[in-house]
Formats: sequence, C-alpha cells, structure tokens
Amino acid sequence: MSETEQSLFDAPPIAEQERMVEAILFAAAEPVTVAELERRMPHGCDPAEALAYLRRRYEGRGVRIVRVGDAWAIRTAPDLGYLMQKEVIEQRKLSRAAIETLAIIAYHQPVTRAEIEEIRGVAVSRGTIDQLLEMEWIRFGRRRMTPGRPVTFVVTESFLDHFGLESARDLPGLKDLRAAGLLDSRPLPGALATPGDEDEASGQTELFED
Amino acid sequence: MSETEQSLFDAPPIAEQERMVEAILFAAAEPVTVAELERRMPHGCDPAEALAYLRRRYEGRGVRIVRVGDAWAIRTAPDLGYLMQKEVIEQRKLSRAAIETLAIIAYHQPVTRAEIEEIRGVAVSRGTIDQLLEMEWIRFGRRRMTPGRPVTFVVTESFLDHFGLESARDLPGLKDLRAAGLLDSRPLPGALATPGDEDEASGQTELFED
Amino acid sequence: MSDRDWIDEQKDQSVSDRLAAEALIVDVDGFEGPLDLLLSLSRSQKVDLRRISVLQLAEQYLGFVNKAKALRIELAADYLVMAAWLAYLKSRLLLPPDPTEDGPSAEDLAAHLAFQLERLQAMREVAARLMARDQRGRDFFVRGQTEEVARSRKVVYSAALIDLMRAYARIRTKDEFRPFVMDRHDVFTMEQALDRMRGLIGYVGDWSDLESWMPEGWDAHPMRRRSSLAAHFAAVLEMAKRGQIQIRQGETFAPIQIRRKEGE
Repeated sequence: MSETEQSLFDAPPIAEQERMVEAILFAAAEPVTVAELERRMPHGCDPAEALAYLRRRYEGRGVRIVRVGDAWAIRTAPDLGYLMQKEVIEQRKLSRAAIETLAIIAYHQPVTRAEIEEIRGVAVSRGTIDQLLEMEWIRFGRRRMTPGRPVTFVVTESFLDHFGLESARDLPGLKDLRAAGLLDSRPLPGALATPGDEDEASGQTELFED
Repeated sequence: MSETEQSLFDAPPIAEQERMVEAILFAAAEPVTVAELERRMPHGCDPAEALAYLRRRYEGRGVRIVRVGDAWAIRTAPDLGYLMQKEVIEQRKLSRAAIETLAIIAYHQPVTRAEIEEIRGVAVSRGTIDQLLEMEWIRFGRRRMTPGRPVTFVVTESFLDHFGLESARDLPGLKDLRAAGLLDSRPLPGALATPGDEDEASGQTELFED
Repeated sequence: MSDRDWIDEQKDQSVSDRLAAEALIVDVDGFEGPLDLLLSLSRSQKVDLRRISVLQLAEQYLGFVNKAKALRIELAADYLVMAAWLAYLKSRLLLPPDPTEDGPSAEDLAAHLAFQLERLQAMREVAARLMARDQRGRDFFVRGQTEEVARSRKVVYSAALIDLMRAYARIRTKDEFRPFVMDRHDVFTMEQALDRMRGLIGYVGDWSDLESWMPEGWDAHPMRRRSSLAAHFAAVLEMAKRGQIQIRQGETFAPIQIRRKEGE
C-alpha cells in the first residue's frame, strides 16, 4: 500500500529501482523487455536507466546483464562457461558378486574376507573387493584381534548416502525382508545375528559411536 | 610430478573464485553445497571463503546469498516480493492438520508418528504424512531404538529453503519453547517411562545444540 | 491464521465468545479431537494456560458431552474416553487425597493435562509463525532461468537399496538350505566313523591308540578333531558292543586303545 502511495508522488530512488530490476531479471523465466519492467515496477520508475546502472554493476562479475533481442536477461560470464559442466554419471548395475559382497559387509560389518566367503559359500575375488573400495562404498575397518589379525571391512558414509540411510542400523532387518516377501522361509536356527539383534547392535555401536 | 602440477594449477585469486561461486549459484535453482562448489571449481579453491565475500557483496541488493542447511542459494529479497506476481507459484493449500503436523515435526524432530499424535491428541492421517513427504518438506529420519524401532520424521533442506531458514535451529520461537519445557517429552505421570526418552533427548541435542 | 490474528483472538474473548463456546455443541466436527476441544473450552477461562483450572475445564468438557448426548449427537470414541478420564480426574480432585493410594496424585494428572494443552497451544502458535514467514515462491523467488549444465560422461556403478536387500535375502535364503551341506563340513558322523572303522578293523591286530586312527585332515582344526574323535569313539563303542573289537583305557584321561577281537 505504502509503495503505491509513494509512487503517486515520486518514483523510488534509482538505487532502489536497480534492486527491483535485479530481482525481476533474476526470477523471470525468460528475458524481460523494458516495457514489461515498466509495467511491473511502481509508477514513475525508469527501468532503462536502472538497467544501465545494473549492467555496469555486473561488469566483470561472474554473471552479466545481456540483451536478448529487445529483452534483458542475466547470464553466466562466457569465460566461466566451463564451470557449467558436470560429470554425467552413467549408471551401471553392480555385478551380482559385488552386490552380495556389499550386502554381507553392510549387514555383518565389521567382517573379514574369510567371513564373507563363508556366508556367500563362494570365494570372493580380489577384484570385487577392489571395486567396492574404489567406489568408496566400503573401507577397511579395525583389524580383528584373532590370529593373523585379518583386516575387516565396513561400509562408508558414501554408501549410506547412496542408499539414503542415516546409519547401517537403518538397513531393513531380516524381519522386514520377510515382510516384504524377499525372504520366505523360517529363520535359520542358530543363524548369524542379524541387524536388530542385540548382539549386532552392540557391535555396531562400537563402530558408529566413537 | 605432483609438485609441478600443483604449481601449474595454482588456485585462482579469491576475487576470481568469488566470480565462480557467483556464476554457479546464479545458474542453479536449488541450493548448492560447498562440497559441490569445490567439485566444480578448479583444484585448490576455497569456496567457503569466496562465499563469505560474495554474501557481503550482495547485502542490500535485489537478490541475496542465503544459506540453506549445508548449501547456498541466491534468492530475491523478500521485500521485493510484490514485484513478482508473475512468478508466484500457486501453492497447494495445506490443511490445518498438515500445518500442525509439519510444525510438530520441525520443532520436535526427530519425532515418531505416535509422538505427533500424542501432542495433537488425535490420530494423524496417512494422507497428511504422505502429503508432507510428497512436498519433500519432511523425510524419514533414524529409527528410534525403542521396541518396534519406529521410524522418525525430520524436516528437509527443501523445507528450510521454502521458509527461508538457515537451519532448523533458526525456527521461530524455538529457544522460548525449549526454555519453557514445551519441547520436552513428558510422559503421563504414572505411565512407564518409555525407553525412548534418552534417545530422543540425545537426538535433539545432535540436531539443535551443537 | 497469522500471529496477529491469534493474539487478537485471545484478547477479544468476551461474553459473545462464551456464547460461541456454547454453540460448540452443534459443531463437533469442527474439532480435531478431544484435546483440541479442551483447548477451545479453556479459552473461556481467560487465564494463562499455566493457571488454568483443570477442575473447571473438566466440568465444562463433561457438560459439553452431556449436552451432546441430550442432543443425540454421536461422539467419537476418543471424546468419550476423554470424558471418562476427566470424570475420574474430577472425582480425584474433589476428594481429599488417599494416602494409601499409589501412583500419581490428582494434581500431577491435572498438571500434565495443563502441560498438554499448553504444548498444543504453543505448537499452534509456532505453526502460525512459521506460515507467516516469507515463503519461497510467494515472497522470495528462485532463479527463473537456470542454466543448462553441460554433461560429460562418467561410468558409475550403482545399486538400489532393493538390490541390496534382494542380494542379502538371496544369500540368507540359500543359507537356510545349506545346513545339510555346509554345516556338516566340520562334522564327522558316527555312521561315517563306523563305515570307516569296519574297513580298517582288520589291520588293528594289537592295542593301538584310537587317536592314531583319525582320518587324514581331521586333526588340524580343533573343531574337526573333536568331531571325528567323538564319532570314532562312539563307533568303536558300537563295534565293541557287537563284539568286533576290544577297548581299554589305562586311567582317567589316558589314551583310549582298541584292538581287533581275537577270532573275528
């Protein structure tokens, strides 16, 4: 209201008009003509003059005020065009061996290679582990305090990120898998502890909370 | 070898880095994280410092550099909103239940559905939660480590962006509510204390107090 | 409703509001549950929620429920549950405290109800303040013309959570059929030991330690050694019972020795 009243008497100061043009050009979905600026700004404004100031202000900046036909727009400075590149990511599915290995690490971490092989019932190739390490979905955990002090594997932050998990504890448990129809038979007596079991929870505590 | 490379690609001067950040932020509608800036800018750049300069430069202008959680964006100055009728997006009208549920999630997060219901004294309809999830104003947080491991809800970055908040700590009146004890989880006297209480306290600490 | 409206509404409470509160009776649908109704009723007391008279509030609520009944308005179950609880609370508040009774005092219960109302009220207020903030797309705006970001290719291997769950389910399901194969890896059964010893017994002419008859490869791993020893011990007991061999042990924990029974 007060803006309208003010405009009846005199136009806002030119610095204020410059702000207006800046905001309008920024938010507009397409280039804006001076006539359109005039329609949108309070009565008595001089968008052409405000534009000239704004143009000067953006000289040498990361973006510029450019003329497109008879309209105006904000555009990236041409010398910075290379920043507008993003690596596009071609997604490829992980191999079955890799995803199974990853699943075992996620559910049983920290876990040694021998344990992974025991759970999968198949040898784990060096390449599979390397691939997961390289993707930064797994990393080395603490060494197991058993003979040979084997290294263990744990999942990383970027693994959690990728799968939209806040922590490995949020992985669906066996119960959830069964409810989702992904697992159909009865639990295996004496099976390895699954996430959610007290046992494992304490193991994970060690991992995540220190 | 790497030393030679280093000297060949010295970080650009800070003024130049500021231009880069400016260009990248101008080009994006959604907030850009510092990590993303770092990925896109030449090696050795310090986007956080460049951002600080840029922010100061835009003080009082028609557009502002704003912080949204861990990310940054350019937004028009709110006092110029009246010029943007053309850009106004028809907003879906939220029901009173949805607004209250949203506020409860924002102020009590992470919060379970049962807790929302306890505060409102009424069941939360599936549709309300769905709507807020769909708008991407809330998302699932960690599961509560209590029996049943209920899921929790937290607000998103897009919620912060929508309401112009730098972080959930900046919610209006948050401090007063906490000081008045109105964010405490206080069970009905005589009811068994739920084991979730500890957890909740620490969850909130994590979110708001560090 | 903005902040302002809220405050105004609080201030403007008058007789007409009280009349409006009476009119609540015909509009139960307008309430989001009993707590919401209680909060509305509490406004007629025109005091800070912290000083509210819960007793008076309970009476108002019960009055409301009675009127609804008189008007044959069907109340949802949770309204009736609240009514029952408030009736109980009211009686406890009116009677002198019973020192023999365990559990929370009526005052504690009343204080908790007041806390719940205050909290709900506070949430309503901050919800209003939140909605009164400048909002994206209404008061401030994002870049209208975003710039295309050119794309260069990079291969990244990915998997969805569902793949991970399926893989894990696959392994675990396989597990459930495995005990018959896998778990016997380290188990030597008595039947196996019997078969084996039957073939070997012809060579056991003189007393020899049972342990020297363990199959190859079963003495290195402790679990396997224990299993095969137990199986062979059981097998030789069985054979002794059948009169095929003889067993002896010099003393406790001394080596167990076997030999073929003469005449076999």
